[in-house]
Parts: sequence; structure tokens; C-alpha cells
Amino acid sequence: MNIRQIWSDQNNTWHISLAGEIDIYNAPELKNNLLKLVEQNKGDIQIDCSDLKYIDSTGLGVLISALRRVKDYNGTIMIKNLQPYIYKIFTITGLDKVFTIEVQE
Amino acid sequence: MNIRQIWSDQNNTWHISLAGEIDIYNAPELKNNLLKLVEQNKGDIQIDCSDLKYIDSTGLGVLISALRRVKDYNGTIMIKNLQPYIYKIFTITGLDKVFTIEVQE
Amino acid sequence: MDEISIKLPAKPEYMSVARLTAAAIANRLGFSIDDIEDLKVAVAEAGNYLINHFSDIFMLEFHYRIEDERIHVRVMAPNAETAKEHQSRESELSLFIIESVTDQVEKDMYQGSIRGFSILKTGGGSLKHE
Amino acid sequence: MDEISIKLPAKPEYMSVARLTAAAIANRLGFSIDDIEDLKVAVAEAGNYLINHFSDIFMLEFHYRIEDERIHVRVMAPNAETAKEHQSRESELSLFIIESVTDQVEKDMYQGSIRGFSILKTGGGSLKHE
Ligand SMILES: Nc1ncnc2c1ncn2[C@@H]1O[C@H](COP(=O)(O)OP(=O)(O)O)[C@@H](O)[C@H]1O
Ligand SMILES: Nc1ncnc2c1ncn2[C@@H]1O[C@H](COP(=O)(O)OP(=O)(O)O)[C@@H](O)[C@H]1O
Repeated sequence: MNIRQIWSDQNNTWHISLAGEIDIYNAPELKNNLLKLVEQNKGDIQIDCSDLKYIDSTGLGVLISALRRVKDYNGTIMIKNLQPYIYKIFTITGLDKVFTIEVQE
Repeated sequence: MNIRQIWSDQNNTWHISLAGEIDIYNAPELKNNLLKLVEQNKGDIQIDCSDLKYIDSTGLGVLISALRRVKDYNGTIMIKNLQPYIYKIFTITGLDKVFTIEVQE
Repeated sequence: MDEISIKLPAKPEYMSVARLTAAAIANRLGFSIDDIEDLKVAVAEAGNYLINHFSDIFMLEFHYRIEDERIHVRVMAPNAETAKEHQSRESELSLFIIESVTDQVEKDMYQGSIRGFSILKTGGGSLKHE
Repeated sequence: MDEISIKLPAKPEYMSVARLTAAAIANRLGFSIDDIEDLKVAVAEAGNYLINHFSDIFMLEFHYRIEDERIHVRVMAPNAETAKEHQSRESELSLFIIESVTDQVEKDMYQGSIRGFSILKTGGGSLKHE
């Protein structure tokens, strides 16, 4: 797993890119990272998943938990460039209704 | 494993490209292919290994066996664009002395 | 019919090994990329579920039975006995996912807890594929 | 210390599974790309050797023992008894390769035949690396 982030003052948004595999082993690290970011700046979150190869239920749980924090201050989480086969995991679990998602063409 | 070949009348040579993994499972298929080619045209052989990811002892055995046939009519086998970590397998087994090899930069 | 079995420590860090083995087996059988991914996901979520469910789980076992275009895989926590008090909410997600990406799932129960999954995945696309 | 074990049919078509598992384990331990490749090659050649050596080999077993930066792997043909009459010439190549890419190899002998390999590979580059 690889996480990079840039804060944009202009549109009050964290631009995050997630790459590699997110699973039960490294999901806690992702959770710590996301929680630190929203403590630092209470903004919206855009997650670019162009290079995300795999996410499991534990990784989804982290996203849900982050969404809860972000909603506390009326922020949003947007997930971009999700590969179709990963998007499938979001639809199966109903999370396509919970997050705003853009699938990769 | 993927094998492609083109016969060049001009320099009396089979231009072969080997891609993927060659192992105990598919080495017999490689052997059949090479033997058919040298039956068809008794020429030199150039093998491009740019996309060769793995070769095991069985694959090396096939190359040795092909070399023997080719030497029967005074032909040569040249191995090109070998990845350094695969070249290592040739040096370990002394086959760097037996084949003419060009390693990938 | 061929059989493959794998035993791993029931630790999060080895789930990547479980996934890669599942993918390697499905790949060897000539499954499509989608079906390989489905099997990998199902096996991983079965492992996740068991790791999350039991406090005394040490080993995970994966038994593959391979026939033509079908893979049967049992994922088991052989000696696990004690369910955690608080079940993580991700476990529901795991169950959803396993059921959706496979052709058939049976749960092996032990004292009211799921202690294993018997999963069937066929190469021709899962029945519940979108 | 963690242990992983894998049992496979001793058939050429499953050696890709053996390789991928070896690579996945070494990758999990943070081995360098070269060391991952070395372990993969050693495990595969050990399997090749045994498949080529015995006429009555059905199963291959791989036992990994993992400590810090070291992987011990035993590759075994537990019930194989009958050596083939003609030993394939690739077997010499297998032995050469195994010895060159690992830190230590022990051969388990049975009635004059090698029936198993105990291989040690450390993450810090093999001793015999060029
Ligand atoms: N609807 C849900 N489905 C699956 N998992 C969830 C759901 N909601 C929360 N989770 C997971 O359960 C855990 C607890 O959620 P939450 O109430 O947000 O607590 P926390 O504040 O510890 O993140 C979180 O880590 C999250 O991963
Ligand atoms: N020096 C060698 N080292 C390892 N394997 C070899 C060597 N020479 C030949 N072989 C392998 O042994 C087998 C027999 O070799 P060869 O005499 O060329 O017979 P064939 O005509 O059946 O190819 C070949 O398939 C080849 O793979």
C-alpha cells in the first residue's frame, strides 16, 4: 500500500492517492493516516484510486469510519478512478450508495 | 509462455521471441516448437528474450538440446536481451560459455 | 481430481500469501481474470472473517479440490474455540462479499460460530456475476 | 517463528503455484527483488529435481520456517521410493542452481537418492551472490 496526500486550500480538500493493496494487514495504517489528515484540516476528501489493485472488507471499514468523521463536519468523501473490478466490491456491499464514486473508463 | 518466430531468408536465420515463463510444465512445448523450426529451415537461431520472465533447468535443457541439433549443420544460437537476473542462471550453470548471449542494458 | 493444501499462521501479514496462492491456482486452471479475482477475494474474506471472529485462532488452513473447471476450497480455523465478545462490523461485509463472488458457500458451524467456509467457484463466471 | 506448509500434486503444472507461494512469502518478509527471485528459483528447482528423479512421486511438500530475515524451506517427496532408471541431465543443472542461489542446502537422502532439500535463504543477499 502506498498513500500520498496534498492539501488544497483553494477548494478545502485533501487530494489523496491510494496505490497497491489494502488488506487486513495494512488497513490500520490507512486508518491512522486518514484520521490524522482530518484532524489536521477538516475538509472534503478526494481519493484517487487509479493504482489501487485490491481492497478488502477491512479497507472498506476504514473508509466507512473515515466517512463518519468527515460527515460530522458536513464534509464529503469522493472516490475517483476506481477500477471496475474493485467497484464491484463496493456495489456488492452497498457502499456505492454511501460514497460518491467515479469508475475508471 | 509465448513463442513467436519469423524466418529471414536474407540472413538464413530464425528470429524467435520468447515471452513469459518457461518451466517444467511448458518446456516440452518449447522443445517441439524449436525442433519443428530447424526441420523446416536449417538456419541460425536468434532468440529475443526481452519479455522472458523466468526459465528453469528444464527450459535450459531444451536450449541445450536445440543447440546440439543446430550445431549438427554448423548453425549457431544467439540469445539476445536477456534480463540480468535470468543471465545469472546461465552463468551459474556455465551456459554463458555455450551460447552467445547479449544481456539487456 | 487434484488437491492442494496450505497452512498459514492466522496473522494479517500472511493473508497476502493466501491471496496469491488462490490466484496462482485459479490461473493454472485457466480461469478468466474476473474469476481469478473472485476466488482471491472470497478466500481472503473467509480468512479475514475467521481471524476477526476468534480470539484464539492460530492457524488457517486452505484445502483446494480441483476438478476440471471447478475449484472447491475449504477455509478453516481448525482449533479455534473462543469467539470474540465484540464482533467487528467488517465481518458482515466479508460474508456479503463471499456469497456474491462465488457459486456456492457452505458455513461450517461450531458452537454457534462459523469456523469454516466451503466455497465452490467455477471457471465459467460465478452464477451471481453482474 | 512462523510456519507455513504447502502440499501440491507432484505435477509439472503446479510448479507455478510453488513458485508464486515462495515469492509471496519472501515478499512478505521484505526480501529484496533479487532474494525473492533466488528463493523462487531454488524452491522450483528442488521441486523439479524430485519430480524428475522419482517414478512414483505423487505429492510435493514445502515447509517454510520463518525467522526474522531468514527463511528455511524444506522441499520433500514424502512417499516417493522408486528412482527412475535414467536420470534426466537437467537434474545436474537443478543441483547447481539450488546451491548457487541459496545460503545453505542440505540433502535428505533415502536409499541413495535425494528425497528432500533443506534450504536456507537470508534476506541480506545470498552468500554466493555474484
Ligand atoms: N456499516 C459498516 N459496515 C462495516 N463496517 C463498519 C460499518 N461502520 C463502521 N464500520 C467499521 O467498524 C468500526 C467501528 O466504526 P466507527 O463507529 O466508525 O468507530 P471508529 O470511531 O472506531 O472508527 C470502524 O473501524 C469501521 O471500520
Ligand atoms: N549438458 C547438459 N546439461 C543438462 N541437460 C542437458 C545437457 N545436454 C542435454 N541435456 C538435456 O538432456 C536431454 C537429452 O539431450 P540430447 O542428447 O540433446 O537428446 P534429445 O535429442 O532428446 O534432445 C535433452 O532434452 C536436454 O534437455
